[in-house]
Amino acid sequence: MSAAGEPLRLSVSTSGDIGSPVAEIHVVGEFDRLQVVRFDETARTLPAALVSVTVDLTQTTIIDSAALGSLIRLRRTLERHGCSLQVVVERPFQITVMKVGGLDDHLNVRTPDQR
Amino acid sequence: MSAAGEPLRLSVSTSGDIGSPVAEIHVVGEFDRLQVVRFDETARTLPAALVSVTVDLTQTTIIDSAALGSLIRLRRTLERHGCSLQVVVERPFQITVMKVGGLDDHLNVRTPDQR
Amino acid sequence: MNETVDAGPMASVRLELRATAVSIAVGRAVLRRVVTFRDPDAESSFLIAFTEIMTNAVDEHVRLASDRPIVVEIEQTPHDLVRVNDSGAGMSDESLVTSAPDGSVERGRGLALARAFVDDIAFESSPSGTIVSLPLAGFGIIR
Amino acid sequence: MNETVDAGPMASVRLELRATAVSIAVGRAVLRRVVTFRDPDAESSFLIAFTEIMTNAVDEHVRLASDRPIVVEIEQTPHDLVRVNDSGAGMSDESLVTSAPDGSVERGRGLALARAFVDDIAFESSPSGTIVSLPLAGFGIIR
Ligand SMILES: Nc1ncnc2c1ncn2[C@@H]1O[C@H](COP(=O)(O)OP(=O)(O)O)[C@@H](O)[C@H]1O
Ligand SMILES: Nc1ncnc2c1ncn2[C@@H]1O[C@H](COP(=O)(O)OP(=O)(O)O)[C@@H](O)[C@H]1O
Repeated sequence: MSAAGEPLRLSVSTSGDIGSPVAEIHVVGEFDRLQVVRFDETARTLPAALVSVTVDLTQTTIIDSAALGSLIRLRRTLERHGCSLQVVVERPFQITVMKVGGLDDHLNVRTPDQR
Repeated sequence: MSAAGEPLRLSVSTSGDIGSPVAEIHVVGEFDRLQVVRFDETARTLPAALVSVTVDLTQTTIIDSAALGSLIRLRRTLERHGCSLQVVVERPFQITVMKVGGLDDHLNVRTPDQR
Repeated sequence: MNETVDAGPMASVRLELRATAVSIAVGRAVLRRVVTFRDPDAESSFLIAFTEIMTNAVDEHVRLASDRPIVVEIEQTPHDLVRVNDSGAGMSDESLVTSAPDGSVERGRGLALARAFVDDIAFESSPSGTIVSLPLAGFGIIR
Repeated sequence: MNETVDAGPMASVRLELRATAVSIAVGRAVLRRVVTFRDPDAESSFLIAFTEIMTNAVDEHVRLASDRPIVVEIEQTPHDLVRVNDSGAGMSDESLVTSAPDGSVERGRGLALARAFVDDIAFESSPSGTIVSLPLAGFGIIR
């Protein structure tokens, strides 16, 4: 796959105490409707025992409204298991997307220095 | 510049004895007509005292006929200074371009294991 | 001075795309190649607005099962701009003014995002389709 | 069975491009997005053939100072192929058969490269323009 395709890259890492595991999903590239399916699938593979999930969007180049919908679905699923979600953004456009989307509070949005 | 632009990247390094310096031009990405101007400019900055120049094309994704024209011009210029040229290719399409272009001998084409 | 009946000044690029999600990524790939953006943030901001407008055009064609193409024009005259033309049924006045929902609602943020990023976005909508203009001023220039 | 006069089956993507070097890179960017290539070597091989054909179309439009667009169509029916249409004066029979020069001649390798990479390349040339078809079979498929 060439660089021009700039596909979404997703990586999931888990850490934390045995009793309170946490996971981080790292999203790189274009997080848009075309890629939302893969994000949703990845989110479904998260272990149910997690106490906290962080989605790191600092290396995305696109975050569209379909991606926001996907994050809202993730928060809903995690909530059912008593797991918290936080979303990390850094670049100005990423901060704008969360603010305009009205999701700063709902998705617990942070910048890297606030983590 | 985004990854999708996939611009040509050029780097020039010189080495060798004081009396017989050699240079290597490393070309990465799309070596096409749009980029030939930059290659020609870079070639013009080569010191006149060189005894040998190697153009490493192993990391190109495109080599078109305009790029071949540029390499032929480079060889002509170097020849005037008594400097030899060799061109290194590796991937099948790169080998095909040189063969079909009829340039294996003229540009002293090598694969990395033959250097 | 010969007035021509057709076309007018030629677009730098004119794209006819099917109503699929891949087409949106194709549009972005072309814009990245044709436009020199001021900086990466300007690039992402403009391309998100473009993505939302394309998404709405695709949705509208899918809703109507239209097999007509969505037309994207990248134009240099008189100002650099990108125009997205669909053959849908047009936008309601309501959809033109509604702002983004908050909290847990999954949809309805597209136009709010497009507007937030591209101030001077302009909509021309009729029952035979919608034309959305996204001026490039402040974001970049067409090569 | 309603025969339509215009268009025929819609191209996956139809591009109208100005006769500039940037347009060639735009075409490649679109192909990379629309086609899933078998492997990186198939991708480079096909895109070099495409590049040479586009370069010739651009040269021909520049030679004639034509302001008409070069049209690139990426089509799925009946076989996946890419078609480049120019509005030039057509190719001479001679240019269709000449092989690549060797040694120190700077130009004249374009068609030889295109042919070497895409065996089944087809040319339709008339005094009102040239259509070159590049079948994708063996290289990749349209998404
Ligand atoms: N090009 C269009 N043609 C017709 N209707 C449109 C178009 N663009 C937007 N709309 C209408 O405006 C509504 C709001 O769009 P948007 O803010 O992008 O949110 P969403 O697409 O998630 O519903 C759409 O649901 C649709 O009804
Ligand atoms: N689309 C075209 N329209 C008109 N003439 C063409 C076209 N494509 C190729 N030719 C002719 O064929 C010749 C050989 O083309 P090519 O092998 O690509 O080498 P080059 O472009 O370097 O001369 C061109 O110089 C031109 O005269």
